[in-house]
Amino acid sequence: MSVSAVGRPTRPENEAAPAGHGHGLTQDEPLIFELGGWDKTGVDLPDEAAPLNDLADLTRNGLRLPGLSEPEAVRHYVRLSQKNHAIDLALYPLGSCTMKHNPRLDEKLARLAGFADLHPLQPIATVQGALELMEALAHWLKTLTGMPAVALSPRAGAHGELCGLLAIRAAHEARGDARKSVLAPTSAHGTNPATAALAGYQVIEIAQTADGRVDLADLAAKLHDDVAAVMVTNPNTCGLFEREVLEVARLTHQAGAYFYCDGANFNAIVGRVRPGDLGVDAMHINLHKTFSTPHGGGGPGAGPVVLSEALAPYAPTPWLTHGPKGFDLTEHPAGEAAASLGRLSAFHGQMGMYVRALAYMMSHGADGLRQVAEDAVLNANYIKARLGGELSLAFPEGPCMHEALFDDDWLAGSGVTTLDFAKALIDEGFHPMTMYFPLVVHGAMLIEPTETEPRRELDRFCDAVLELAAAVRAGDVERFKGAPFRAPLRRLDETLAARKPRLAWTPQP
Amino acid sequence: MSVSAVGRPTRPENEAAPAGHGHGLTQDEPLIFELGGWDKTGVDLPDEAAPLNDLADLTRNGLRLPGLSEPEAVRHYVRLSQKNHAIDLALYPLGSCTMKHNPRLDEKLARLAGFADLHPLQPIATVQGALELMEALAHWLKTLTGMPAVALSPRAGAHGELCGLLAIRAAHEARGDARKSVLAPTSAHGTNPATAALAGYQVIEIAQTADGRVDLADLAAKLHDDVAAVMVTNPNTCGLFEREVLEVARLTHQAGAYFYCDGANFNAIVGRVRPGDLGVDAMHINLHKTFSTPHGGGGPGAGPVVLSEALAPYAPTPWLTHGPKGFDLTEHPAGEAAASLGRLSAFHGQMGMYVRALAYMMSHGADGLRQVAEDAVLNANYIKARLGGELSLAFPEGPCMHEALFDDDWLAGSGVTTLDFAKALIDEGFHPMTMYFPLVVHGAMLIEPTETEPRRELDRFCDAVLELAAAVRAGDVERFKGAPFRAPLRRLDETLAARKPRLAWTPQP
Amino acid sequence: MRYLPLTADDRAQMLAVVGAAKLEELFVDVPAAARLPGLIDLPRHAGELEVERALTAMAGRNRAAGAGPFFCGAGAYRHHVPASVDHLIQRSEFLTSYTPYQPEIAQGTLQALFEFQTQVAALTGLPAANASMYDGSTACAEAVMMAARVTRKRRAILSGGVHPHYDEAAHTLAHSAGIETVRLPAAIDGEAAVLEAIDADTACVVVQTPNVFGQVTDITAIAAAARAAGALTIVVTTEAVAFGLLKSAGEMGADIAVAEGASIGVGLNFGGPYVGLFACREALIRQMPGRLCGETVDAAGQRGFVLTLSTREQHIRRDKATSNICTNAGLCALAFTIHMSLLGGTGLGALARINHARARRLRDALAAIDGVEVLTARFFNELAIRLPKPASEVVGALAAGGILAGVPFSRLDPEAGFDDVLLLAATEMTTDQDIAALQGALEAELGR
Amino acid sequence: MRYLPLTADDRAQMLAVVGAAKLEELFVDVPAAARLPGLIDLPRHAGELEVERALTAMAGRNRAAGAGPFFCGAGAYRHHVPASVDHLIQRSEFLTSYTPYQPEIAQGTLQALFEFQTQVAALTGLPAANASMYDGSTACAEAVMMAARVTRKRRAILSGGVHPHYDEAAHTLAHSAGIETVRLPAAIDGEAAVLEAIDADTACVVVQTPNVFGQVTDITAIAAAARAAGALTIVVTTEAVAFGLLKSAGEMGADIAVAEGASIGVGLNFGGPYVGLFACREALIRQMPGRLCGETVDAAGQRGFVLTLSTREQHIRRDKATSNICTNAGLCALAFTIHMSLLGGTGLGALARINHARARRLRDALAAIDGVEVLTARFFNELAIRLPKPASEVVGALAAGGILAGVPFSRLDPEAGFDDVLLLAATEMTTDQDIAALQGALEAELGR
Ligand SMILES: Cc1ncc(COP(=O)(O)O)c(C=O)c1O
Ligand SMILES: Cc1ncc(COP(=O)(O)O)c(C=O)c1O
Repeated sequence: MSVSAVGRPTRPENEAAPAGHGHGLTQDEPLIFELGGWDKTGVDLPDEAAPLNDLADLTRNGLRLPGLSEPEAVRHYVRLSQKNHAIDLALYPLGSCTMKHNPRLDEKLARLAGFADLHPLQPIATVQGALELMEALAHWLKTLTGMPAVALSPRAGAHGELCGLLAIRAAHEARGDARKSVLAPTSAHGTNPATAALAGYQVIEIAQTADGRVDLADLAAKLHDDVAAVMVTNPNTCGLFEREVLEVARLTHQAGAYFYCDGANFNAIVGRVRPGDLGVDAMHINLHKTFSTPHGGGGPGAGPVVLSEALAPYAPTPWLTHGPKGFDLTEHPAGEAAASLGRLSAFHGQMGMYVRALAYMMSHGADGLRQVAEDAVLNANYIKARLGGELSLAFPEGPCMHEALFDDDWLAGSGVTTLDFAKALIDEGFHPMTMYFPLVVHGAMLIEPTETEPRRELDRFCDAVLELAAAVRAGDVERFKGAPFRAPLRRLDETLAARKPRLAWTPQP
Repeated sequence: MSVSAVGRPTRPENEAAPAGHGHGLTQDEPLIFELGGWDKTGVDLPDEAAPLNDLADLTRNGLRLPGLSEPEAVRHYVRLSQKNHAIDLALYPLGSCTMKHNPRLDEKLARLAGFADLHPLQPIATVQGALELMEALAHWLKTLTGMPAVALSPRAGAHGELCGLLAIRAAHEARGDARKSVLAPTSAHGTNPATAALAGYQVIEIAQTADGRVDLADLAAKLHDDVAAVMVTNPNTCGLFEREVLEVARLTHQAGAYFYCDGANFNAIVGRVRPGDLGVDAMHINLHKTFSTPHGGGGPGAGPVVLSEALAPYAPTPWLTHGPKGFDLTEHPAGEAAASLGRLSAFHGQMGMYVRALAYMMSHGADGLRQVAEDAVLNANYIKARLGGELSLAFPEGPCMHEALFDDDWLAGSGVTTLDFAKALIDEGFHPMTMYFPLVVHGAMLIEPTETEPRRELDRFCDAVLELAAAVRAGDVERFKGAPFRAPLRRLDETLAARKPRLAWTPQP
Repeated sequence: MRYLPLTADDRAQMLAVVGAAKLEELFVDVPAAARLPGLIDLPRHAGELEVERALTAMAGRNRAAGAGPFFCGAGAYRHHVPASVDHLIQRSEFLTSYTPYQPEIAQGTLQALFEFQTQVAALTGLPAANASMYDGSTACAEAVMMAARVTRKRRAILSGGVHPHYDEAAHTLAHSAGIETVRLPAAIDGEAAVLEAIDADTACVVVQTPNVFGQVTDITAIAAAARAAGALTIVVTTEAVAFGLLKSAGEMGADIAVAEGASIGVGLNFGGPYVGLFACREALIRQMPGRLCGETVDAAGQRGFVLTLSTREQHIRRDKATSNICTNAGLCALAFTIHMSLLGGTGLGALARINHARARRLRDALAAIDGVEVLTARFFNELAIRLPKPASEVVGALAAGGILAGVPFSRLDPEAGFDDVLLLAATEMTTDQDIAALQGALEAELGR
Repeated sequence: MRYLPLTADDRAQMLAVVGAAKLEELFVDVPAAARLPGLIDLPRHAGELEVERALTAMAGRNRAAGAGPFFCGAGAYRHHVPASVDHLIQRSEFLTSYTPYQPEIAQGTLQALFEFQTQVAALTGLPAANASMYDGSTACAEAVMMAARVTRKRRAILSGGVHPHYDEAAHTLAHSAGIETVRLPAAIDGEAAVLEAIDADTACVVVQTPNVFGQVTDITAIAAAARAAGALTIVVTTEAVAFGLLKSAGEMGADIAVAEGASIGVGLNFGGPYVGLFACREALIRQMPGRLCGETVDAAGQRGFVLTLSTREQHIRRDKATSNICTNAGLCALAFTIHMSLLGGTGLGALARINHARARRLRDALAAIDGVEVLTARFFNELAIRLPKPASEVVGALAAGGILAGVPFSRLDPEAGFDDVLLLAATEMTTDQDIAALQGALEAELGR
């Protein structure tokens, strides 16, 4: 037996396990298509062979998909789950993503039959509680943002951006003012330009100052009467508050444009600052960020958009109203809603997310939400302070908001890239930070801890980063180039995946 | 970088992670007492400072226990959970434990407010559905076992044994026949002798035949008029059906004793054989084995006891009855229940387990349960067949029932013990089999796959065992002596734990 | 505050590390005028018990679909979801993870997505599926945009059988991009009219089967005609259970299939979250919207999965992206995949037949009512009927009696002149008693 | 059959490997007469939907405690359990694992048990706690048996304040082992009488605080007297929330504390599963029943936890074991521990004060009713009252009106002559409206 320096036998740990076995508590797991079960099903159904005469030539020619018994299915997906990192496992410092704790109360309430087992087109009289909940959510969102109106239906942040820009387009069009472009800083999240383009606008980039804010001179220079909107994220994607936001709004309005605020980072200021006080005309709120509906490995989320008086008439249908007979929905652009930009998607939005977000807001209350912002900002500044000495801060001056941004200056010449460094963090038990975003910062590392991290976890994380930083300085390049070593898989070949896309399993020939 | 034969870099994987870090997806986690939080709480309560004047000198002197915020608590217990093996992760071949799949439907139904949010002493008129469910469960159990009565209240198998023996004691006492001993085979589960002793009986062991069954001659020799009961497990703990069970019953009854059957292994015969047809007077059923209520890391379970006509009058209170006003409970020994052995514990038993077990039974139905037994037995025989050539079978002749029993003959001289072999299995991703039980077989390895294992998993398991067996033969002793290598911890020092028991955390001095 | 781990002590010590005298200093960049001095006018924090009470009370002011006979469909269908599905999607590792940007520690999500894509491909009969869209209607709208990109034409024809909400959502999105959407008049047999509407300017035809009236159509001829005219064919399905029985979009020659997947694994949820399915022909992959999960290998040669072809996406391609979608319907896709893995092809087929059988019983019961005309000849599990009075009145009256009798078509499209048309669906949840109760109530309401 | 993975093909192939021509051959050892040829007379298998419908209907035939004002206690108390508790205990790794026999792959369960034991020790003020018993009543019965083993005496004295079910369970167990249990007459201040009853033959005294009438007693003097007589003192608590406020058994000099832990983390469950807490003085450890989790190190020197002192247990010691318990209340203990980890000492203290405050409001409301006499002077969250008519009648009448007014003492002990005594508890779940509703209904029922 060969024993390594720290007394751990090195075998058989560093031998690959025989194919198809587990290792300790981690199980290998093939695809469902490799588990057999082509002719079986894990759902017991009554025997009911209906005659198909009405559908004679309309029926399909078989459907080859495997069915698993419940024990197999449960095991399969539990094993897969073992291969994921999650906020419930450790700090998840993905900047711009606000990976905060997801309360289990919210999950429970969203599953109440009175919410989950409601059809979207039941008679209005039978869904008064659901509309009441939407109304309550709207009230909280409007009050927290200081804005007069809100469109709940957008299904995620990007959908909210679209909603906002389409409202802006409708407002311009209503005045017969067909503007063609949207201004947005280079640091903007990819959805901003993508949405603007989708909404039929040309995207013009605004420069950024050396201290990471919108360059007012450049903005003023580019603002003209063809500009429909200025899109600014605030706090911005560098984790900084746009100090001159009032001026941005003033210039924008002066040019006859609308001020769209990307509210993805609202978590940093909730309860302390109201976007309505900053001259904002439209702002989406990612309920799955600030209001903690779970990210779910990619979604679903919800992206309600608060709107100024000027834009409110153009809000998408359905409109939620309150009359003598209780709550009601105006589902088509007509009457009061005649100017509406129309429908963004079927039905009335992400009810399941509304329940969770409202439960979250009520739990925190006005006092708790203010504390959320304070703790989120404090945690980020703590990380900034603890790491700032070793890593290079993109904007060292002044405090950051909810996230701390580093560049790769400090890695220069080390042979270690931002990507390598991030992957090495996996070996220490943490999810990497957001990398290479925002684009304005070279080799960016954007760290957002959120307010739900205890100090102990922040320290654990900072210790790990500092220890890795020391390894970089010590020239231990292999620790980074080969990383991760301790994850379920080693580094994946993304180029191969893109070169020969295999998007579905196919039987081995 | 040193690279091992199979191309996996050996560092930093085989260096211990810096203290307090995770490794890939596995997180180190201290005790809650080491996480701080001595003055905080993770539960928000209204401010309600009641005057304590009524309790003046009765209040305690502080209570030092840490409170965690919800994010911390969730993460703490999720991290702990990562360190467990579970049936949902892989085959869990603990013989005698019937580690089968636990349907999630059962969990859901047990949580219906109409069951979970019921107080045991609500007026009977308000719990008719609960009593109906108990009645339905009783009906299934009686019908499946072919027995006329059942006592639902025992809280686990051992409690059921106690119930059965106390009923037997009551029956003897009612006749003024104060018998003093109970016969049980050496292969019996520890709870059998422990229960008999608890019930005030002397335990006398019955010998076993070379083919793993009760030695009828020895039984006959030891049966006399001081024997209150004969306790036999059937299928027995060697995984074999007691071929001569009818003769055991006859001899027992002839001696004026009662035949107690340990029904822990009922899974092997459910739907195919009724213990009532075998002369049994009392048998407990572990709902947490045969009827799949989850083991929960040690409990809770439920151990209803079916009773013959002779023992039924002595069943413990409460008695469930059905009258003109619906279902009722007789809670005290009086009237009809005057002969009852009395109460075994507060209230009416493990309602939460009853719901799960009934849901499970109804799901399977008479046909499914029969199939359960068949598949459980088939799976065990398959393992027996696949491993029998390499490992030494304790009882090679004839089929086994739901579990396959091996001894350590085949390990003789290898330097590897049953324990070592079992621990090495951990490294291959499986939970070890039951070891050193039953006591009648040297270095026993008792493997019970259950019917919920797919063939693929059985093969994975057999392949792993065979591969390890080959390693034994190849003399690779270190692989076993040091095992496990890939578990969250290496082999634990149980002797140290027992020598200086530390049963609670105490602050470091 | 139970979700906030920091104590007052922690905060003080951390501020010291940060080098700030007080917390306010961290907010210096906010214009002084915009810094709220005190609390916003909203209730203060509340315990779990209080929040649970308040929301449970609101939930109680709704009539849950399961509370009585229920026949609503029109794009959202009530099906049974196995308990294990909801259990599994609540595992921390699935529920509380982000989009799988770091594949080494996201193989759980990624492998499930690969399984999802494979299942969607099999169901739709088209080889390339993405990792989900928000819902069926936005998937449809994105398909129209994609067709315009692929064909470089700017006119989409939507059949009169397409769900009006889908039409509206497509119109909203297409409009600002200068793409015209032409909706043919609402008609039970709405797909038929598409054939004549195709011309050289057509970017795509959008047809639905079963359509919003429940009518099932073989669109093979339409797809052929569209192809001949250089247009793409987009097939919409709002009831995913129909995949178990009906010809797939691929079999019929479609280019793109979009569907609402909520019937499998997800549930009603008052309309969301749902899960949009999106699949297309191999050749169109690089024009697809949304995330794609692809197979690859790791540095040690082991199979693994990654998000791929992201040069189509907003975070790389920005204003040139094929879509702006970022957050999608990940967890609903997982629920779909788990449910589908339990069902398998066999189970989905059986489920579809049961749905059809129940709908036939519903049809028979309705057809027996004097004054009711069944309009849908070839249906899967939903059908339209004509009533002798406005459908919304009838539905309102029956709802007061505890029966949710379906969706008046006028609720979806008040302008169509179909005020007397009612859409009713039956699924495996619909019992014979439900149908009998409906029949009785309808007869009473119609005075027969 | 959804829980059975084997297909007909699998079975055939596996039989071939086994070398059996047909399945029946594997059952050859069963006497032919006992081999059932066909199906047992029970319903055939049923789908999830059908089972869910049937059991939901049964659940609907109960009145859930949360459906209206609720005052039942008497050994089971309704408290709020945070949603995260139930979520966490349902994690596969906790829910579907066995007793932690293999510590290397059971550290999750073991560490949680170690935390549980530490919490129970702190709550009871006694240093050594085990890893749970079935419930409070069986813990109490086992404590009596243990006291007899320790003292080698055969007489246990139970106060008149001990919950009658606990007394009966102890009697049942002790009886057959030849240990006599003497229950003093039921009395509100039942603990007081114990002092005189202690003699040289006493193995133990069993006292309860708060007792079944809600009365809180300082048992310091009793414990001292018992010790002087060579007897052990066992303190029973059925309402674990009281630990947040009241003097602990350890502080009062008890030898063994047993309690029902269901108030924390577990819930009502119609009486089970619950979780028995058991703690004692250090010197008595080796006589304890049940599993014990202890700290140790692994081969690499890392801290870990194992089940320990198992030479006390049935699987090692067999007929010499300290108890026959095997399966215990593991998952309920985990729920207890998680809830307790959220509460902390601070939270449990606050919760206990709220409970007391609500009980005071309940007392005041009851005391104001003409004809009602409040019997319990020093209560925590439960009290006994005397009514001018049989309590069971009053409870029945109020239940018909949707109020669950408490537990008539006669339900627990019909022989005590306390037919007019009603036990009522208030917890953090009890609102002022609940109390007002009860007061109104009681006044009406008593005709005042
Ligand atoms: C700054 C910013 N804007 C917009 C978005 C898009 O939001 P969603 O993913 O909800 O569509 C994100 C999401 O990461 C973001 O970080
Ligand atoms: C054969 C046998 N008898 C009795 C028991 C005891 O049952 P329980 O653990 O439910 O008390 C067991 C449990 O392992 C067993 O295997």
